[in-house]
Amino acid sequence: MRPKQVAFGLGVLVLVVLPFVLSDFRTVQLATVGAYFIAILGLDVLTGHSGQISLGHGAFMAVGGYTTAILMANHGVRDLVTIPIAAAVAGGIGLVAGVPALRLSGLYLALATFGIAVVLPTILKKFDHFTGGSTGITLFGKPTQTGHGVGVWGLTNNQWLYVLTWTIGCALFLFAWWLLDSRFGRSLRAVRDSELAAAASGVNRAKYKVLAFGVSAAFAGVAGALFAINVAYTSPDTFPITLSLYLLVGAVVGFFGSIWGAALGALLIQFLPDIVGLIPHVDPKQGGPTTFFFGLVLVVLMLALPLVLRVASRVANRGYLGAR
Amino acid sequence: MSLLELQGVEARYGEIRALHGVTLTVDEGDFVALLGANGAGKTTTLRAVSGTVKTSGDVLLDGQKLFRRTPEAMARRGVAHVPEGRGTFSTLSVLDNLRLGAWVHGNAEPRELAHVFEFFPRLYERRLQQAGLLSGGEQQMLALGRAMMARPRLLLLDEPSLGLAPRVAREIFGVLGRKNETGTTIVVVEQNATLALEAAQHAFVLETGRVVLGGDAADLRKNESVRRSYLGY
Amino acid sequence: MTNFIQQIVSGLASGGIYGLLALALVLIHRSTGVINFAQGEMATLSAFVCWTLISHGWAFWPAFGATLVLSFAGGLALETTIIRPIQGGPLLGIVILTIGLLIAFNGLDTWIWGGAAKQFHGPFSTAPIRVGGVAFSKQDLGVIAVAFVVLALVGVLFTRTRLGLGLRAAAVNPDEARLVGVRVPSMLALGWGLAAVLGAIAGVMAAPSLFLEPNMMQTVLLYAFAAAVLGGMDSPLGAVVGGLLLGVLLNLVGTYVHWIGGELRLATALAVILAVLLVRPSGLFGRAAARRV
Amino acid sequence: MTRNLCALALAALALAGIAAASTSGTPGVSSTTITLGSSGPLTGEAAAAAGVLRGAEGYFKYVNARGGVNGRKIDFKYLDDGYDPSRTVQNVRQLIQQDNVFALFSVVGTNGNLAIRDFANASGVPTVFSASGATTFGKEYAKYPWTIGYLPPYAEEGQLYAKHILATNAKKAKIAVLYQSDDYGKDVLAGFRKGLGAKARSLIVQTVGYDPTASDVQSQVAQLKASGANTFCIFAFGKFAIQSFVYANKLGWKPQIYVNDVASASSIMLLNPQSTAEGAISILWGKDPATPKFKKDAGTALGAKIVKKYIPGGNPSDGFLIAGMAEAFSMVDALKAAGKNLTRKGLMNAVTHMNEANNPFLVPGVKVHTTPTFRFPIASAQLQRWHNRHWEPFGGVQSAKL
Repeated sequence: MRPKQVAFGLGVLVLVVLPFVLSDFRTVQLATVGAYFIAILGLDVLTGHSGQISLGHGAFMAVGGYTTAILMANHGVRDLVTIPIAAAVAGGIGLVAGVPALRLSGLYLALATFGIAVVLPTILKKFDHFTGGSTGITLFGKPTQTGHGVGVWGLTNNQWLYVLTWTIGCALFLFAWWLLDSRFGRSLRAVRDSELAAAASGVNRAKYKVLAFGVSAAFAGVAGALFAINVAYTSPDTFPITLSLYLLVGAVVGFFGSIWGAALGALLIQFLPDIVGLIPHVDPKQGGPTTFFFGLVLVVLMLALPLVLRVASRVANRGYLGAR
Repeated sequence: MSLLELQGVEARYGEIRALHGVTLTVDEGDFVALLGANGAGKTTTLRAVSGTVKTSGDVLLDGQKLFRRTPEAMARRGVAHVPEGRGTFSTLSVLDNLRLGAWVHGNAEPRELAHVFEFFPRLYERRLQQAGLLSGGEQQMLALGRAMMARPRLLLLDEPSLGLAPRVAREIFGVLGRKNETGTTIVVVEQNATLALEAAQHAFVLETGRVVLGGDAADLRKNESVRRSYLGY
Repeated sequence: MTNFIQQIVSGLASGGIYGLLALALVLIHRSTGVINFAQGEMATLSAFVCWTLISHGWAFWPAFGATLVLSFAGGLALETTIIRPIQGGPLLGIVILTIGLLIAFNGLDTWIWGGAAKQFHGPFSTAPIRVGGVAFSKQDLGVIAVAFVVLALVGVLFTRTRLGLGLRAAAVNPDEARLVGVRVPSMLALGWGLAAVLGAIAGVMAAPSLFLEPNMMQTVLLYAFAAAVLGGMDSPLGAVVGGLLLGVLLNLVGTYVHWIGGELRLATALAVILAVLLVRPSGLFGRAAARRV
Repeated sequence: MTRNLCALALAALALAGIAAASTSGTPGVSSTTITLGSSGPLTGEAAAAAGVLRGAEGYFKYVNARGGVNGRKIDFKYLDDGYDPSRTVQNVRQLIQQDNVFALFSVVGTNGNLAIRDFANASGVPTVFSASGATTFGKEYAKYPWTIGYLPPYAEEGQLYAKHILATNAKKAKIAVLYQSDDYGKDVLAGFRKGLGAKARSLIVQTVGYDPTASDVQSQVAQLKASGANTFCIFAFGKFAIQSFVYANKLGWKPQIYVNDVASASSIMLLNPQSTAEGAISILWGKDPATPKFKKDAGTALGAKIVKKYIPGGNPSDGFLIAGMAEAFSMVDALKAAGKNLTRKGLMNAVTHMNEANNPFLVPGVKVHTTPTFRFPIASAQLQRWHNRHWEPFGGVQSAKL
């Protein structure tokens, strides 16, 4: 067996063991981590491998989250069924968004996606007959909720959410792994590294860039759906610009472009507030410090990253960004 | 008195060694051509002098050894480097490009500008246009004009005739010759060896990062191997 | 009719602030080639510094002057310590870094000064002046005047001074700029310092009418992006005119298109950004990047 | 491989954070402590409202220093949700499942409370004296028996302003309304319309909403002025309310202004320059420390003492702190009434049988009164008028039909 397969096996083993040793509440926190994990995987595909930046991935999560919430609350669709629909809706929107994105260079794409993430909550609030406005949509106790918020198959509700999220998370991880190792992944990186060279070798750059947008958005859609199911609630403020930015932090923490680091980034998003609380003389209740440290982590990592990547690529003896 | 001296200069790009100990001397007022095949190290030799590549070995200017060469510092010492590909500031106007040439002297002097426009009347006509909109030949003229604005003691040129119509290339070399007559030392890297050897007084031939041959341009023109390899007859 | 004119006048007043921040964005983009997402938060931080000096008994103008000096130093320090190490790497790295600064500065403001809104006494009176049925204040006129004065100064700096020439050269082609003797790292640092100063002016001008709190410039940043893009990302004149146009546009659309109302102002600004980027990326005043291959 | 190990290490770190197991019996109650939990916007645009939590915390500390409640000390744990309801849900999940709180107390915000009530009720955790005045928290007790609000219902607040307009200017009033376009704003506006009754249609000349993420409301105020109104209702939060005063003044518009309770604390009103807010009317139920009438009051003095001793960095004239203390006072009363053998059912029984007339932080005449079928702890309020940079209460304590 190759080291990566061993690592994946170990990872799955840890995931299986965790619920037995963790409290019920930590289990559900890790379920939320799973949702972030999936969103970061998507961001890795898009930004890490096709070189298109998105500062607005929270917006695709919102699309997924609202697809699930509206279907569950208003159309009697079972929560599990809404997940692939959320992926399809978000993925479809991603494909559509990917076309104009082709026309935008890196900086302007960053600007546009940032703008979309800032604006989306106000649009969700405006169309309140559809989205429930700022009140949001409560899913807890809805008949379409698997386990009705109590639990299922002898699992507590939290354990159920954990199993659901991480089963999908592992499946999508394997999918991303396979995808990026396939011809598709190679073509993506070829386009990223040199559009000219890729075009010369017959790769249709537009097709691959748009597809990457679609795949990435579908991942985020699943993440949003799972997030909504996890929290059993969704509202416009669930998907603020800070969520998008934190996802970016998560992707950077996970050594941008490496799906293996996604878990690390996801854990950071969830637990950084707790870690900040451990610093002496810092009152986490003030809120400011946590935000500050999120920014600081990003800044420090961006400064350290070139160094880390150089070392990593020496160790792994691989090319760009050291890993895939 | 030698203006420029390279002693055993080595340079590398990452893992690839481009210069394996280049040694050559350029006298004050000289016009030197560097010849060689692709990848022989001509361009890197120029870059070694202007400090745009990291090197080991010694580079001497006026007999003084130079430590910590940076492009800015070399510009201040009177070395003007016109890299290959007519590097101009594409979104700046022709006039601004020329003004930048005189950066090391503070503000550009009108006299100097007039001088450049005398050499290149086309540039005067197009002085308010964006540099990026000029034709290839005009851009090369601009690059050269900009270098002249620096009133350099040593002018380094990389492939000034590349991609230009023969008539324009000759025009450029004509200007170089006139500049050289007024005392500017010139080192030119040129694919068109015929043209280069006509204009230059001395020449060096580089192969795989070393100087393999050097001497009077006129002598080299008669050299059998040079003729076969670079002059094509 | 009075309301129509009033909305235009108010729009110009808000637009002046958008334009000022847009000017800072344009300056940094022009001199370093980067879009600085932290610009709004840097402006807020400067405004807090100024507020702190004033609340310690300083008069406005000395406090303002000191804030500009501190902001300039801060911008320089930021470039030399944080931006420079990854300068020359991929541009997106620097963009992500500015996002980190955005988050960090916002947290820092909240940490130090708390989240509650603070009153900020500006240099201009907010007492109303009425002409016909239309009202405005010295504050509004002051902001617009400051925007144009700053614009003129930036214009002179860029087109009439040696420093401006160096700044532009360093941005367009850093390698080439070094060859002619321009100290490129110093130019980039100066660019950041100057942008921080412009941001500080925007922040201090905005604070009296928006009320000072850590998120003060967050929405303004998006408006400033829209203004800068509308004017053409590289044109200082475009930034200010774009800001004023946007301010008026948002007010008129918000007032007369009931479907949009006050709730979709941000969305309107985003629509402007997307439309300009996709249809005419050079904006109203920007020159198409000339490039011949 | 190293990276994967890193990930494992971090997971292990997360493991290390497992909290201690809960005590037996009623969750959150031990022989020496009662654990209460809450969530509120400690950061973000609504951060000022978190003063409620800090005020309550201060009062609990004060009570603890005097022996606590029935021999137990109150441990009050509150988390930041940045006014994002889904974070409120996650916080509440943590408080109930991880921190084993006995009850949720004074969760801040209408949307946050709406988001958590299904979960909290399904978990059987009392969610008491929520810092929201949404009418639904008092009305839907059949569906949500474990939930009860505290603040005067927003709909009632709207009605009181309507009543005042009808009483003073029914003939000539032309009303313009600026409201925050969310549940809060719409709730107040609905109450206001209901209070005007049949006259609502003719008296209200224009209503305009704003989004709370906006930077300013200048355009909206100009629009309202253009409607020709002579009465201006501001149903808006903090800085938007102040901006409304400032912009109206700038436009030379001098209507009779009504400003909602959430933005009428003196500490906020004083941000208005000079005379821009002169004559504005609001409601009052807790004692505003800056109001001259209450300056020498015993309750105000107690509040100031608590701020000084237990709330570092707190501003003694911050009305949110006092509101929090008022809630905490009622909570302590309820806990006392629930008895030595504290259960969650017992607490709900106590909070639905409140009859508290001695809350020192409330305006004289405002009582905390509830029954199992009337769950509006504070159902009455007094009007007050801004004059010479302070509030002056006028008229008696009144209430409205809900």
